[in-house]
Amino acid sequence: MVCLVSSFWSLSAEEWTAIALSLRVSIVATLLSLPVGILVGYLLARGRFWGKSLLNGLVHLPLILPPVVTGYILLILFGRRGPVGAFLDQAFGLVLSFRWTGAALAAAVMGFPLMVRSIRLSIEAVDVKLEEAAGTLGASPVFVFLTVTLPLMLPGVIAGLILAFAKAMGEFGATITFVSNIPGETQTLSAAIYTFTQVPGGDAGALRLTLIAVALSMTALLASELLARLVAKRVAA
Amino acid sequence: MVCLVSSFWSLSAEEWTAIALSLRVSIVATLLSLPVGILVGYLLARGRFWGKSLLNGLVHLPLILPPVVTGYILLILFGRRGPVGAFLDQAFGLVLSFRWTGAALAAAVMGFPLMVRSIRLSIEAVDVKLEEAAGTLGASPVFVFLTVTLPLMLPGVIAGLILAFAKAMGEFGATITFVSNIPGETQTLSAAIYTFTQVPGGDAGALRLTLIAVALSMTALLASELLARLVAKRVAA
Amino acid sequence: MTLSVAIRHRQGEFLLDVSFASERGVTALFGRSGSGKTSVLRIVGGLVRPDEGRVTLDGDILVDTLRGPGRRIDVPAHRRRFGYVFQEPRLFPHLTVRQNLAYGRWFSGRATSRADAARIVEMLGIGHLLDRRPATLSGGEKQRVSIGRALLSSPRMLLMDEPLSALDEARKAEILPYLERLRDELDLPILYVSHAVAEVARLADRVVVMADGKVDGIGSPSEMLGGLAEASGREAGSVLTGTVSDLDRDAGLAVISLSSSRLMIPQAGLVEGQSVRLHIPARDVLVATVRPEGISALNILEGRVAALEPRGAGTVDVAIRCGLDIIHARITEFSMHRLALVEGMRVHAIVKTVALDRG
Amino acid sequence: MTLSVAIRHRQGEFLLDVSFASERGVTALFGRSGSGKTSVLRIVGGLVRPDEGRVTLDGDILVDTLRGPGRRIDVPAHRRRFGYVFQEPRLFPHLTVRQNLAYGRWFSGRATSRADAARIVEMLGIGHLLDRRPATLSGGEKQRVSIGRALLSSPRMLLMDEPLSALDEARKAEILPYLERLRDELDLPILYVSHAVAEVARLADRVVVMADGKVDGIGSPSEMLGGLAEASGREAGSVLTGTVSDLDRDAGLAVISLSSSRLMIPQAGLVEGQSVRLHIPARDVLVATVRPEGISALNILEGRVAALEPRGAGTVDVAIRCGLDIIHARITEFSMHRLALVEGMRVHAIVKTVALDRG
Amino acid sequence: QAKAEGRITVFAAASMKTALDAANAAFTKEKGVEVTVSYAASSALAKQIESGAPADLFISADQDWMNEVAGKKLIRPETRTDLLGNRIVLVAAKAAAHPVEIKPGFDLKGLLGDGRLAMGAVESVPAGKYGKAALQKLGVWDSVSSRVAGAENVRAALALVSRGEAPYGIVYATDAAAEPGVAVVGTFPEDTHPPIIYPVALLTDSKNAAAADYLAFLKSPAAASFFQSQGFTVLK
Ligand SMILES: Nc1ncnc2c1ncn2[C@@H]1O[C@H](COP(=O)(O)OP(=O)(O)OP(=O)(O)O)[C@@H](O)[C@H]1O
Ligand SMILES: Nc1ncnc2c1ncn2[C@@H]1O[C@H](COP(=O)(O)OP(=O)(O)OP(=O)(O)O)[C@@H](O)[C@H]1O
Ligand code: MOO
Ligand SMILES: [Mg+2]
Ligand SMILES: [Mg+2]
Repeated sequence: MVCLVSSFWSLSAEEWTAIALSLRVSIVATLLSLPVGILVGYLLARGRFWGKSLLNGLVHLPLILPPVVTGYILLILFGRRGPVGAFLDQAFGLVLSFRWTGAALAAAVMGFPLMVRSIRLSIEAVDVKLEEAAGTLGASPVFVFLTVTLPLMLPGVIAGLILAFAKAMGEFGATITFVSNIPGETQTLSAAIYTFTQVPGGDAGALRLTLIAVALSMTALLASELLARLVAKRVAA
Repeated sequence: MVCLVSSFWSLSAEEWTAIALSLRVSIVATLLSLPVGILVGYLLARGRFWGKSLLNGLVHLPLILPPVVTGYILLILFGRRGPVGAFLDQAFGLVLSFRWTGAALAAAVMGFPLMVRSIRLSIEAVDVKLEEAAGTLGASPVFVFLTVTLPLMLPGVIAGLILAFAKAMGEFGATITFVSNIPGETQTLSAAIYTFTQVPGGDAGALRLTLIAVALSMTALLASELLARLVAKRVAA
Repeated sequence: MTLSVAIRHRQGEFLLDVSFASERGVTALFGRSGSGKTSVLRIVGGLVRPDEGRVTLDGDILVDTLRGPGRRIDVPAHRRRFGYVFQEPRLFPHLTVRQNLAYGRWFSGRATSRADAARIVEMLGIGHLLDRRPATLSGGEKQRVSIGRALLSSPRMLLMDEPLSALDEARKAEILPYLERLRDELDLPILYVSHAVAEVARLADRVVVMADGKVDGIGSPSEMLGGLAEASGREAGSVLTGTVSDLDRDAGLAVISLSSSRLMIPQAGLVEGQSVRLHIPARDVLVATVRPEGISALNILEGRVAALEPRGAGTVDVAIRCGLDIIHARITEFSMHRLALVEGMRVHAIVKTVALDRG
Repeated sequence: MTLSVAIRHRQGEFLLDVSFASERGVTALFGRSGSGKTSVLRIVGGLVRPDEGRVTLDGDILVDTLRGPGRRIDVPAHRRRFGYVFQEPRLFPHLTVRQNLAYGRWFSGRATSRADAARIVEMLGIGHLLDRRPATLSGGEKQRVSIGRALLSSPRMLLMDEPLSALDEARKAEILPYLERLRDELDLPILYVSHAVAEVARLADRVVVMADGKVDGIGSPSEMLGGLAEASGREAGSVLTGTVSDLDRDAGLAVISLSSSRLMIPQAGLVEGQSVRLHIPARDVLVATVRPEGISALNILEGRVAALEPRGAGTVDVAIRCGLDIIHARITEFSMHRLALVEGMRVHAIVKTVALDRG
Repeated sequence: QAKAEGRITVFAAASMKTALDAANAAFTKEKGVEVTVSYAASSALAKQIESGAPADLFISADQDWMNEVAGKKLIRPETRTDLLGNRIVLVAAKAAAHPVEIKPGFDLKGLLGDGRLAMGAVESVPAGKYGKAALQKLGVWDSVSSRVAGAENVRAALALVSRGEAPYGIVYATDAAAEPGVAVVGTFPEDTHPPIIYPVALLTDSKNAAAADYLAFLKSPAAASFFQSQGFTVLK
C-alpha cells in the first residue's frame, strides 16, 4: 500500500505535537475519570437509591449515542456559551472549549461507561464476607473500602483504566465535534489520522500515524497486563 | 431547541426502517459475537499460549483505532474483493459489503473489546476451587465450563452483552465506512442521526431519532439490570 | 461485663428467638448444626441487625430496635470492638499473614504490645508463616491466623465460632489455656461456639443450649452438660466445682475439695485455694458396691444412688449423690442388674485420676 | 483395592516426600496442622500433578512422572472417579442443595439408586434443605451437603479431608457407621484425614502418620495410635482386633474374643463371627493388683506388666500384655508407686464396658 | 491561549487539507505569520463557530453551512467570497474503466448492473447532494436511487470504487485526480447541478488583523496555483 522508505517514518513537528497531545489527553482523561469511575461503579454495584437506573443510563449514554451527538451535547453544555461551560469559566477560569482540556473531557466521557462497567463488575465480585471481617476488626466503612474492597477490585480498576485509555486514544468523533481539530491544541492523533483519511493521497500519512497510535496503545496494554498479573498473584484467594 | 409538536413524533417510513434495522443489526451483532467473546475471554483469562499478547492487542484494536480506520480495514478484508470477503462469498455465499450483515459485522467488531473485557474479568473472578470440585465429581473440562464456570461468570456475560449492544446502537463510524449508508439495508439509526446532524436545520430530526435510540438502549439496559440482579441472587456465595 | 441478648430474627423459614444474659467469663453456645449459633454471633457482632430486639454490653446499648421510630440504635460493627473469629477463616487474600495479623491494630486505639503479639504468634505456631499469603496456607494454618487476627485487635469481647475445629489436639492444648488466661486475667468476655463438650466444659462459665433457633436451656456447665440431655453418649458427664486444698508437688498431684469429698487430680499449674471446675465424663466413672482395693484409680467417692435412668442401647445413667455434688456414671444395664443397683443404695464411684480435667 | 503412593512435590518451602501403600479399607492420614495431609489428597485426587512420583490404584496408573519424556501419564481428576470431600465445603453457589447433590450423578455412569440417595440425605439430615442455595446454609449444613455430594457421585474411592470437623457429636455418630458400611459392604477404599483420634481409630484399617511432609510411620491403628507417640494425652490408647464370639441380645451385649481374653461390649448391630476393631483409650483402663469385686466394669483382663513408661506430668503408661494383645493404661506415678508396679508383675486391667468402641 | 500572537486560525472543510496546507506554507514563508487550520466536517465547524470557536476564517465545503453561520451574524458579510469551485465526475476502478458519455438519460443503471453507485450520502454530504441533483437533472436518478451507496464522505466513496466494491462512483474531480486506483470516466456538465462552491469569510469575532491579509492571499494568484494543482477551479 505504501513503500516503507525512511522518509515514511520522519514525523512532522505537527505530528509529534499530535502524539504528545494524544498521550496527555488520554492520560489526563483516564486518571481524572478514575476516582469518579470508582465512585459511580461503587454506587451502581452497592448503592440502593432512587435514580440508580437513571445514573446507570446516563453513564451508558456516550456508548449509545453516535459520538458526533455526544460531541454536540458537550458543545452545547460545556461550550463557552453553554450553561456549564460559562459557569466553569466564571467560577474557576476553566475553559474547556477548543482547549486540550476539552479534548480530555470528551475522551473521559467517551471512555467512562467502559471504565465504570469494569470497576462495577469487579466490585460485585468482591466477597462481602471479607469486608464484614474488616469491620469487626475496627475498620470503618471508608477504611474497609480503602484497605479491602479497593485492593481486591484492582483487576477491574486496571481493566477499566486500560479500556478508557484505549478509547481515549481512539476517540475522535466526539472530540472533533466538541473542540474541533486545532493542531497543537486539540488535534489528537486520532483526529490527525482522520484528517489524513479525508484528503487524496493521505493514506500513507494515515497509516503511519495509525501504526504509532497502535504502538502506543499496545505498550499501555502490555503494561496493564503485567500489572494485572502482579495484582492477580496477590489477590488470588 | 425544538418545539415538541405532535408532528415531531411522527416518524417517516424510512426512519421506522432504520429503527428496525438498528435493532436487528445490534441484536445479531451482539448475539453472534457472544460465543466468540466467551471463547476469547476464556483464552485471555486462563490460557497460556504463545501469542496471547497478540490476541489481546488484536481484540483491543477497534477501540484504539479511529472507527473510520476500522471501517477501512474491514472494507479491505471483508469487502467483495477482500481476501476474507471473497472467501466467504465463494464458500458460503455470504456477502457482507453493502448488506446489513456487514453492518452487523462492523458493530460486532466495534463492541468486541468491550464484551471480551467484561467476560474476561468475570472469568478471572470465578473461584477455581469450585471448578476443581466439579472435576472430582466427574465433570470433564467442557462440562465444568458449561455447568460451573459459565453460570458463575454470567454477570460478566450480561455486562458484556449490554455494553456490546449499546455500542452497536451507537456505532456508525466503522459501519458507514464499511457498508455505506443505504436506507433499508445499512442505514442504522446512528447513521440516520448522523445524517441529520450534517444538514443545516437537521437538529430536530437528530434529536427525535436520538431520543428513540436512547429509549431503546435504556430498555435493553434496564432489562439487563433486572437479569443481572436475578443472576446475582443465584450466584451470591 | 454483662452481655444481654434478647432478639427475634427471621432468616427464610428459620426463626431465631433467643434471649439470654451472661455475666463475666465465657458463655458457650452449644447446639446441633443449624440450631442458630452463628446467627446469634452475627447479631451480637453487629453484622446483622435483628428484626427486633436488643443487645447490650455493660449497659451500652449495641442494638435496640424497640425504642420507637427514629430512635433506633444500632452501633456499627467497627465500633463494637468485638474480636470475631468466623467459622471459616476469612483472611484477607491480598495481605500477608503478618499484615492480616496487624490489620486490627491499625484501628484499635490501644495496640497489643509487641511482646503480647509475639506470644500469640508463638502460641499459634504461625511464626514461620508471617510472610506468606493466605492462599498458600493449610486449613489449620488459616484457622490459627484468623484466631491471631482477632486476638491482636485488642477487642473488648471475643466472639469465637468453632475456632479450634480444624486443629489437632496438641495445638488445641496450647490454645485453650491461653483463652482461659484471657478470660481470667484480662477479664475478657467470650461468646464461644463449639461442638466439643470437653472444650465447652473446660472454658465456659455458662452454657446456652440452643435448638431450632430457641434457647433450650441456660445454666452452668455442670447443669447443662452434666444433665447429659444434650451431650452425646461419649462426652456426657458431670461438671463439679471445687477448691484446691492441697498440693503434692512430688507426686504432681493436687487435692480438690468438693462439698463433702475430695478428688486428686494431676497438678498442672494450680495454686492453693484456687477454685477449679472439673469435668468427669460419665463413662469414666465406675460403680462399685464394695470399696475396691489395690486399684490404680485414686478417687473413690462414697455416695448414694440418687437416680437410675436408662439411656438406650443397654446403658444406664447412674446419678450418685456425694454430699452436695452429683456424679454421673454410665454403665451397662447388665452391670446394673449384676450389682443389683437401686435408688438410695450406698455405692462407690471410682474415678480415674487422669480422667479429670481442670475446667 | 490397593492404593500406592510415592511422590515428591515442592510447594514453596514445603517439601512433600511421601510414600505409602494401602490395601482395602480405610487409610487415615494423621498428623498435625500443616503436615501435608491435604497436599497428599490433592495429588491422589488429581488436582495437583506431583513434581515427580507415581500413584496407582489397583494397578491402574493414575499419575506417573517417571516414565521418561513423552510417556508421562496423568489421569485427569474427572476420570479418576474419586469422591472428594474438601476441607472447606466448596458447594456450587448457583445450584440448589438438590442440584449440588445430584451434580456427580450427571457424570457417573452408574447412578446411585433413588433409595440410596434418600438414605444418604436422611442420614445427613439435609432433607429440609434441598431447595435452598448454599449461601443460606450454616457451616455444618454445608459440610453435610458436601459429604452427600461426594457420596452420591458413586465414586470408586473416597478422599475425605476432615469431613466431620464442623459437626456435632450426635451427627457424627450417625455418619460414622455409614462410612463403616461403605468400607465393609461396598468395599470402597477411603483415604481419610482427621484430627480426631477416636474417629481414626474407629474407621481406619491403617494409619499413615505425617509430619513435616514426610511419613513418620505407617501401621495398623493399634500400632500407630496405640503407640501413644503421636496422639495427645486425652485420646491415646490401644486398638485391638477380635471376633464376635457371642451375642446376648437381652442384655444388649456382645462378647468379643481377643487372642487370649474376652471383652464384652454393647451390641450395636454386630453379627456373630464378625471381625471388629476396638479402641480402648489408655485413660479408660484401670490397673488393679487384686481382682476387684462388685464393680460395674464388665471387663477385667488378666495380664502382665510389659512396660512402664513415664509420660510426663506425673503420669505413667502401663503396657499390659494379655496373650498376644497389649492394652495400655495411663495412671499416675503416685498410683504406680502405691501399687508397687514393676515389669512382669501380674495385674488386672479393668476396662469399662461402655468405653469400648466398635472400630 | 488558543492562538499565539499573530497566529491565524482557520476552520476549513476537511477535503481542502492538501491544497490549503501547501498554500499556508507559502503564506507563512512570505509573511512570517503562522496559520493553524482545523479540518473537520463543515457541519461541525459551523456549529463550533456558533458556540464561540476562536477562529478567524471559515471555509465551508458548501453554501448551506456558510448560510447557516451567516444567518447567525457570525461572519462579516462583506468578506464572504466564493473562493474555489469543483466538479463532480463519474469514476470507475482503473482496470475496468471505459469512458462514459454523460448526457440526459444515459444508461447508468445498465452500467451498474447489480453493482452499487458509490457517492457521498445524498442528504448530508455536499458531493452527494450535487451528484443527486445532477442525476435528477439528467433524468436517471429514479432508476439508480435504490442502487446508491451513500458514504460518509467523498474519500470513503472513492475507496469503495478503488477497492472494487462499487463499479462506479460520483466524486469530486479533486479527489479523483489524486487517487491512483480509479479513473475518471466522465465529468458531469456544470449546468446539471448547483455550482460547487467553497465559500470563505472572516468571522465577526476575529480580532486578528493579519486575517484580512490572509484572506487576500487566498484570493491571490500565488495561492491559486496550489488550489489548481489539486484540481480546484479558482473562482473570481
Ligand atoms: N504454595 C505454597 N507455598 C508454600 N507453602 C505451601 C504452599 N502450599 C502449601 N504450603 C504448605 O504446605 C504445608 C502442607 O499443607 P497441607 O494443606 O497439605 O497441610 P495439612 O496437613 O492439610 O494441614 P491442616 O491440617 O492444617 O489442613 C503447609 O505448611 C502449607 O503452609
Ligand atoms: N437466608 C436464610 N434463609 C433460610 N434459612 C437460613 C438463612 N440463613 C440461615 N438460615 C438457617 O438458619 C439456621 C441457623 O444457621 P446458623 O448458621 O446460625 O447455624 P449454626 O448453629 O451456626 O450451625 P452450624 O453448627 O452448622 O454452623 C440454619 O438452619 C440455616 O439453614
Ligand atoms: O464511539 Mo467511536 O465510533 O469509537 O468515536
Ligand atoms: Mg455456625
Ligand atoms: Mg488440610
